[in-house]
Amino acid sequence: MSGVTTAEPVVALALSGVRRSFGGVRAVDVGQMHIPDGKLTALIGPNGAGKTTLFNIVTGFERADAGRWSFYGRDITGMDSWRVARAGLVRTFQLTRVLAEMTVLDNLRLAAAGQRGERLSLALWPAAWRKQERANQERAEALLERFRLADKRHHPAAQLSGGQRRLLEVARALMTQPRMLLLDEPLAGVNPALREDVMAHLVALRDDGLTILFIEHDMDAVMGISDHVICLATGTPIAAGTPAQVAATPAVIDAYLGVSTSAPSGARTAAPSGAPAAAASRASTQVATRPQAPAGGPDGDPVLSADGLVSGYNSDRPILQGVSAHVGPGEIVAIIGANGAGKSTLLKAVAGAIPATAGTVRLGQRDVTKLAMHQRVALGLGYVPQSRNVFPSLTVEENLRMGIYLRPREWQRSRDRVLAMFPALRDRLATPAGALSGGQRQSLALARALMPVPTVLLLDEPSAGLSPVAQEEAFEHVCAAAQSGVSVLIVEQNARQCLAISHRGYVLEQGRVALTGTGADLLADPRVVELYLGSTHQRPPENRADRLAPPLHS
Amino acid sequence: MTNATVTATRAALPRRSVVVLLAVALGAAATAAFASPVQVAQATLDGARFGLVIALSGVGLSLIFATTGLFNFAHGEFVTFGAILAWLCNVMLGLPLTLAAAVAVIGGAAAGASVEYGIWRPLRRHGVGLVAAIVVSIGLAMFTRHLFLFFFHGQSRSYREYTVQQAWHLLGVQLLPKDLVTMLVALAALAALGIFLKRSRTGQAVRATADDPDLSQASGIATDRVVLLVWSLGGALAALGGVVLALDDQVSWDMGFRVLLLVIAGVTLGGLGTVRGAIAGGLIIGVVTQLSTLWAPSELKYVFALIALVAILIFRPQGIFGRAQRIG
Amino acid sequence: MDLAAAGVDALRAAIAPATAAYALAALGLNLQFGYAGLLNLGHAGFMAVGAYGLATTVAVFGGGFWLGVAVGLAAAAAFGLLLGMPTVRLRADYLAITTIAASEILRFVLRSGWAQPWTGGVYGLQRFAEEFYALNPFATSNNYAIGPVVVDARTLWLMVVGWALVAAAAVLLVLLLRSPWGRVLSSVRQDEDLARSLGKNVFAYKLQALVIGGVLGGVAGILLAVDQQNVNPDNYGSVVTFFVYTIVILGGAGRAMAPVTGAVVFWLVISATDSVLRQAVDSGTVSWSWFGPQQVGVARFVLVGLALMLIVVFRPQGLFTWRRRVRT
Amino acid sequence: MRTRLSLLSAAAAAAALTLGACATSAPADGGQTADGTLKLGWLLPQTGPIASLGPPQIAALELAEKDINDAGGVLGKKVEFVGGDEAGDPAVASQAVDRLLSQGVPAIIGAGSSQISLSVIGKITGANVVQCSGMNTSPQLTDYPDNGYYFRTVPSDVLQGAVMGNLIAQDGATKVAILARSDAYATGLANTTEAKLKELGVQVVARVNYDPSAQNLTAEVRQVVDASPDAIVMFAFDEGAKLLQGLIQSGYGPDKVKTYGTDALPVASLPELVDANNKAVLQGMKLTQASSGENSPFTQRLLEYQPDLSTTAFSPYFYDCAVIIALAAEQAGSTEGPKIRDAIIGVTRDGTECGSFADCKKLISEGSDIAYVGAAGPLRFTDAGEPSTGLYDILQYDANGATKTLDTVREGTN
Repeated sequence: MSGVTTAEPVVALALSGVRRSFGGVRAVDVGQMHIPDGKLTALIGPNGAGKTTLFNIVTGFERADAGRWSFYGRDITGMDSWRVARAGLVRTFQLTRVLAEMTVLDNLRLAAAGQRGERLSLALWPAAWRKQERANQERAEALLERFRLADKRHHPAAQLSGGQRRLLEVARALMTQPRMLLLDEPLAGVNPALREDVMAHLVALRDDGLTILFIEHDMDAVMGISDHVICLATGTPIAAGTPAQVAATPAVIDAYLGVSTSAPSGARTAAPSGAPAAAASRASTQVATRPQAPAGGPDGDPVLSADGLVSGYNSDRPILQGVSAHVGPGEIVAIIGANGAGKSTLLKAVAGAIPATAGTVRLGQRDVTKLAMHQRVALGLGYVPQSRNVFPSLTVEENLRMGIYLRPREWQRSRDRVLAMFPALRDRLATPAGALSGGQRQSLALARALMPVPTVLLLDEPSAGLSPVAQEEAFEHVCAAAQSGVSVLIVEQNARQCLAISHRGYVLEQGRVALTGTGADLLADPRVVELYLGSTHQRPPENRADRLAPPLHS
Repeated sequence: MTNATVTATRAALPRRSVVVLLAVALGAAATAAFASPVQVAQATLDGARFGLVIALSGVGLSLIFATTGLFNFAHGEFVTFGAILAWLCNVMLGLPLTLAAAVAVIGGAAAGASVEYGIWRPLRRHGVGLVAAIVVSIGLAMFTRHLFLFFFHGQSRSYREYTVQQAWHLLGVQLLPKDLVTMLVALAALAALGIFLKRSRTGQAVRATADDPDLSQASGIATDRVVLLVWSLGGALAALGGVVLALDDQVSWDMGFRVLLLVIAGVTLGGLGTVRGAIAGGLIIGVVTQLSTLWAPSELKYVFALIALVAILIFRPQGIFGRAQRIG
Repeated sequence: MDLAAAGVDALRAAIAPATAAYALAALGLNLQFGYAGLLNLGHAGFMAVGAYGLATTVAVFGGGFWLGVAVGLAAAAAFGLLLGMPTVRLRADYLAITTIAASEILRFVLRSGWAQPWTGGVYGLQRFAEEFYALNPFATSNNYAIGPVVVDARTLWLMVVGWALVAAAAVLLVLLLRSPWGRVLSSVRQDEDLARSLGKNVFAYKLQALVIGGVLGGVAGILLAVDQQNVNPDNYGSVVTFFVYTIVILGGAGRAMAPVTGAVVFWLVISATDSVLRQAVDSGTVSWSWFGPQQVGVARFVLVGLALMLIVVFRPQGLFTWRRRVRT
Repeated sequence: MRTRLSLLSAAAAAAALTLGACATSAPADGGQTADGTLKLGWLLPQTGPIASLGPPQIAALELAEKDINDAGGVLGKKVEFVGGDEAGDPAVASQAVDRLLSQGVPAIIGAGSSQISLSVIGKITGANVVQCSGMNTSPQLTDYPDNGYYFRTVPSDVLQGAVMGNLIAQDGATKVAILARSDAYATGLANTTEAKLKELGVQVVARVNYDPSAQNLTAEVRQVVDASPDAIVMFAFDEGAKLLQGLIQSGYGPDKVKTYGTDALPVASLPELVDANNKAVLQGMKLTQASSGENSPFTQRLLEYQPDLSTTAFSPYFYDCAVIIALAAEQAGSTEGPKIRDAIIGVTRDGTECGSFADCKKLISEGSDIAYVGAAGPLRFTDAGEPSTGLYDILQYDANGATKTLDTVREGTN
């Protein structure tokens, strides 16, 4: 990919030849990239384009296979993350990280740079640091005011809402008085009201002379506030320039808006303003056949239904607040909504990966709310989680074998059937799944779930992190599955494509069903267009404790 | 990280086994400077036997860790339990040792299953963290060990059979029939386990659970049952390990506690969660221990095994055959 | 049977110098494990290093007591650095294994024949604290009553010093943990990457915590050594570490003063179980053929192990902690 | 703030100790029981690494209690014993000692291991209480400043080492291998034996110290075998069976080379431990065992008293501890620690020899000076409070796995 240079005289961050790949997957491959000083630069691109990996590499949280990068002319290649931060290049994380056990105020006070009291030698001499501490406290208070967190200052950070956590994170980053901020999806999970705030803050900070690079999927935000946009696809910058320029670049539209897919025949696609318009128009030109609704059709007795489902990761802050939805036989039903609306959580609750604190889940007529996930699977439910959806150390064949675990006798037949659907897997049968490329992984994940021919299949973002081609493939597989009589409940960040192939859809907002309708209607609904622009994929918050602790199989 | 390391590991596997063998051979060669080849060969043989016993006793610990993340400091008590049970059957009830061993293995399986069912499953439901769980296992070890002392008393005892045997000699190296049997049994059991994990559907389910419990559930695997199976397997193998360990080294109330550190060292060094690792680690520990006595005071023989452990962990935290995967 | 006497025994145990020493050790471990999240299973090693620093300096090289103490503390700090440099980066359970191995290596070396000139080998070293007891302000001709507990002047003197040290250490730790330094440390435990992203040198903080905790362990070792006027390698086996962990967990890991309460309770329980059982046997309250005076010692540890398990199961956040903590 | 609270309480505790600790009327007197009955404490290994040695020692004390009380007790009152577990852990042990002291015992018998004794001797003797061990052989204890309160009935290594050395030399061994458990008991014994052998011009071809906590001892056996000795002496506890099995299987069994051991081995059950199917397995192996002199062999009596004992190691020495303390109390007409201390040495030397508590008590009542010759033969305490002489039976295993006494030798000053 040819270097993308900017006209800016001063370069804040310069990368050259930075490469990093995971097993079969090339995550980052940046020839040349320059982030201009004092500007608000947006880094966009589909999921898995390597945006976050790039952040990790630059800030020293991940090693690069090759390449060098410098910060205001100072070579910081391979520098320890904490040194990078001290050099003034401070990042935030995609999954908000707050120190739950600390108060909001302490979260900020911690962040202040160059604290003498943090030196062991001085820690026991309050006299040596009390003044500085007081100064920091004032700055912290000011920031809290600015980010409307002042009233929460003495609450443990654990009590903050998702949006407030975002704010806290930005505030905390500012507390370090950085020269440049790297914000990883600062708007993800922030409700519309706060969104405006955050964006305003970013602009204000830029005006104060701070350099900001932020990853964002919310095109409105990107278009609205950024001075400079860089688009990444499969780890490589494919466009850079003003928002308008980038939005108009066909490559970007293809890669990011992922239009090149089968759209429903005669789907009336609205034409939103700006880049999506281009996307939309291109989309509508493409004509493909929507999966035939099989006998019984969407109006038959639901094969899967959830009523007033309340669930989440900790009971005091449920993410789903009473969601009701159902899937008819042979239906493809889409769940769309903004980041943090609870899409993946809904699937998890339905699958039984997380317990429901209230409401019921039914498979057919059977109430399965109390059953463990493997029991629901035995009753014909199939579930493909979003990330970590294959067994990395098992071979492809073994992965498939696990798919039909409950009915070993059907192994041969299902194997042949599925391999017919996914011929690409046939010659990788002996490879450990961990070595597959992203696309192959997704196919394998789908294949594994289709081994037993489930009555209903729950798909969590089958196209996440896939190249346009692979995305297309994924969606074709989903349609194929549906044609083979499997009902599908699908969560997608790529709402357009998703709705295009769905019979019906639900739009989630703040853990509730905001609106519902047929795929076509929703696709036409301006509110959906708004949402779909804002949609990104999100992962459940996982903390180190969980990963250390023995897995809970209950 | 995952994919990267996994593939790296895969690619390197054959090479790695070679490296291990080379290292062992090298150690032996180096020692030859201090001792006659016969001594070295003899020490290596003895070390191999002890190492295989360690591997046999430890592989369960390693699998339990891989599937549940728990480091079971009470694993040594399974070893003691097996030996004592066999002793009771052999000496008190007068069963032939082979039969007694069988009983011990069944008993070990039962013991393993019951601690999982009675203690660890409830604790997991409870959401008890790794460290708290380790402390529980320490408590369990103290409890069981002293129960043994209470009923079995402090003296060490021998079985009724195979206590003293005529050794075979070949080129000055001597080998006892029972030691040969021990090695064969250990190898057979470990190989069987390896094949079970690789080939059988249930075995694959075990590996799947170790890989990703949630996804396993999503595939219809009752992970609770898998973990139960792993515990009973671990208990059974450890019990068998105890039986063969006592063949040469007598039955005593704290025999498991005494070998625990070496067992942990072995499986960790080899890489937790892999049979291959347990064997390699056990062999290294066993052989290093024995070889060191040829040129260092034997009261220090374990020091060298432990140094090997520390060294390897520092340079390769996930062990020789381990995957970096679980690191988090 | 005389429960009052048992109560007095328990009380005496609760305030004994040894208890103070264990409280100190636990304070150190709590800093490492409760606050920095370092699963150090080699704490006995730190205690040994401290004790031998003193003993060797005085008994072998004829240095003064206070010089010995200084050497002991320095040695503990050095051991911490040596151990921490390579291992602090390791994952919790690997760190645990490396540290336990290190402390066992230390023990083997201390008791080995060739270290005998400096460590006294298996005989250990004795009577290196005369200088300390010479400072005893209490009249040695008398016994002293603390409540119902009667102790001699020697013990009283050590008690005062011991508990004063505990109080001092506790105060320092609380101040330290409330300082910005402590804030960083707690952020490190909660989320290393976040701390890094804010420019905190995680490695340095972990190392500092390990060393400070280790030095406290050294102080504890010195106090024990002074109490016993004797050091012996086998007094620093892994069981000691397990005891200290029990104490930390009892009190509730990650709370500044927990170790103190934990230590008191632990030794109270150890002592109470013993005296009650013996009372029961002697007074014939319990008179089964299979349970006589000979079994009491064993039965006691069975109960202790059981208690340890039950506490973690039913009060995972510590005996006296009611606030729910997020523990890893 | 809870931390501050508990902080205060800690500080308070420390303060309370200093202030609150008021001098009691009772001066330190090595306490005694109200009614003048002799109440003896013991501190023995019930748990920990040498737990296997606890039972015979405790049994020996029970037997002593029986014998003493059958003879009418001490000063007309029955003797009582209270126990404590040394647990191989000084902290636990000293706790037990505190408990015993608080019950006003004038004497404590124990501890088993020198390591523990050295950890509690200050506490015990500091309280003017007599301490007597039948197993501590550590040289450190000889010159320990115990105000004469520490005694041991087991002769110093020098004596038994000499006996062992002579025995081996007399049997005409030329190349001796020594296997020694590396702990305070065996190391000293091995050293003195080695020295004696060298002195007698016998070559020591291998000296192997093994880690007592090691489960597997094949390497140690190999080292001995590699030295191809014509005599092997082992200073071991019950792991000796393990070593013997290894030696026999390597062709170095008692049938091939001269093999020696001490009564720290589980003498009676050793053949069965080594090979249950061959009683003759140890035929020819020689042991040095504490001799009961003219008395009926103590170990036999002990096994009659408690048949299920699998070893009798050190039991006679502990028995003697109990008896001499009782006699000293009888002699001194008091159950106070200091008085007992002053009397003990006297009852073991320069006087009419008597072989049992009953006899000695009679002699004392007749007002004659006595010299107790106990389960472990004459003690003849030196002023340091340890036997100046050791009387040893030389045992040898026969084809039936039984031992017969070949000879009885006395070592040390007469």
